[in-house]
Amino acid sequence: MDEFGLDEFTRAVEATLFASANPLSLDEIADYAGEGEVAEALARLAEHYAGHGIELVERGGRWHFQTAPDLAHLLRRTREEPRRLSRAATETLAIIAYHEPVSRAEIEAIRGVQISKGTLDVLMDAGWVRPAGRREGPGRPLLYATTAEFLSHFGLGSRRDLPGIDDLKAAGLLDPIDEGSFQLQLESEGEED
Amino acid sequence: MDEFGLDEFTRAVEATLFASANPLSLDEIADYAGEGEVAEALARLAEHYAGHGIELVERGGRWHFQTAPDLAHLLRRTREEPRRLSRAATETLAIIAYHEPVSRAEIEAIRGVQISKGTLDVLMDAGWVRPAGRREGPGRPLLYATTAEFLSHFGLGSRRDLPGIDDLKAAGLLDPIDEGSFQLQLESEGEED
Amino acid sequence: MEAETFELGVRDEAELTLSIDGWEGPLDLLLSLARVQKVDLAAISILELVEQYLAYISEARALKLEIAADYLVMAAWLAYLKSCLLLPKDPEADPSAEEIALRLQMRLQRLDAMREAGARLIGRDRIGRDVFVRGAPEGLRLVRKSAWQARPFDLFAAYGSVKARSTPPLHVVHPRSVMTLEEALERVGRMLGTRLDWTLLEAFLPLTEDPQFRRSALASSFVAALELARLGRVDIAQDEPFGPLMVKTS
Repeated sequence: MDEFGLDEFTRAVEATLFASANPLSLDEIADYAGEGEVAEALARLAEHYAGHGIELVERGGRWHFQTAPDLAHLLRRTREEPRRLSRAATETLAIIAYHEPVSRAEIEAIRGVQISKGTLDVLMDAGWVRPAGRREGPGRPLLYATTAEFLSHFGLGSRRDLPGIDDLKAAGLLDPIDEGSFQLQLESEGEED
Repeated sequence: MDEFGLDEFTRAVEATLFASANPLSLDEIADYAGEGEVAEALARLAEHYAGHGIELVERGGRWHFQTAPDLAHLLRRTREEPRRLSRAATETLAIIAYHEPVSRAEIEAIRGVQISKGTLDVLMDAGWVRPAGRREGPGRPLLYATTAEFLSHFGLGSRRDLPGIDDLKAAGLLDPIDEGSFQLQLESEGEED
Repeated sequence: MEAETFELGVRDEAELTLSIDGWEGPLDLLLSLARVQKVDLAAISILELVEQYLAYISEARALKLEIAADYLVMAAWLAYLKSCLLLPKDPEADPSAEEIALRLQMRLQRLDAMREAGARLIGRDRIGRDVFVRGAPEGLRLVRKSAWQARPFDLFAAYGSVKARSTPPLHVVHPRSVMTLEEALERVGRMLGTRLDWTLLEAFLPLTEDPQFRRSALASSFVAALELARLGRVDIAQDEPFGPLMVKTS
């Protein structure tokens, strides 16, 4: 049928169903499409659209077009965009990893800087940090710890594989750092992506 | 192609366009439909739908499905226009479309009367006209231009498809308006509102 | 709308006069009058058009109709244009009357072109009137998710940085070769027991190759000599500023 185009009446039924805001009964279709065998036109259309990205379906005597069910996932698409972790988030993650379980106040005490709410959200969004209960004591502060995903992302078998203070010292990572130049370096790395 | 069904990517493009509430650009289609040659898929679909009750059209670089124009008589419920434009609004829309970007003073110079406040509002509310920055120069007047929605609403592939635009251009009727050279004292009309 | 304008234009003058409020300004009226004259605006006679306009306005005035100021301004301007067109050419005039007439004609053409373009635009196959988009689109949603990236090195470097920042600074003073004041007092006091006469202060210093120790010893010995002088055990003499310091037992 396709190769020869659709007949006029089938075209009219197709357009009617497409433009309608609601599924239509045979009678309603006939109201729009005019003279013709609605049921036959629907059968032709259903056959025609088989294997397409859309299909003609009947629900309770009413007809409408819908996206093919196997393609429904396209309608809500998730796209991942690579983003480099900020310095604040990286430091916070490191503190959690070395000191877990650790409260927000403790993280701030170690960093010497307050952390914004967004920082922990980012780390949890990344799947690297999880809430780990509350510490019994004044204020019952929420505690944070790293996840299994954290270990696998950073290629660590366990938290014991984190380099110790001595290792960091040997690698020159504990030398007093010129904060300014370190920041510049991090920022320029950030521009790469 | 039809008899053998559509390939998976073309199906995905078809489903994406059907599901979308708005015309989509090639990039937007690619966001949803995934890996593939979007332009080729669109060409296949356009060919496939030729002669159908619905057709695939490009308007200002964005694609959508719509019913075939020859079926308008079936689908039009009332004789009422979706948005009945006043003569002033119609002329103003035409001036913006053919001259864009154009300032309010230039529109007024062509029409020979002041635009009442509501005229541009109606066109912007319809989504057909948008502010398009300011012209550098005395008074830095605000400029107006048409939108992608304008093109799709009026079935224009691009501004080049505006009826008779080439002839008007050739006749010099779309040249920039030299307001100063024609002192008709029409500015005095500005006192009206 | 185009038809309406044209229709108004071809009505007899009495009727035209009565509908003065129907015009969208003088240019609109002029265009309608021009439309009666000829279909091709490029070929209209401006002089004839001017006369029609003036006749129209004077008739309206005769009927004592209220005429908006801008119509009268246009009438005055057109009367002036008419006189320029009829009078012998003034070679000094810039722009010339013909040029002004041409501009008026161009202006009418511009308005007419846009009026027609508007009508053609409105008559196209429009969405919601002639063509229809899908009535019930499922809608699309694109959820953007951040794929956070950090390398192990970034993590360790960050911890190192935190540690380096937060570890309390420890100040270590390296041992330096010095002669304390006590040592100098003891040494100078002891040596004074054997030397009675005026002696150069430097003579009290120990032999050393270390310039730092020598400076320290000199400073301490000087202060020790001052202390001993205060106790009345020595006299100190200097002949001139920055001259050699001499010490002797009191």
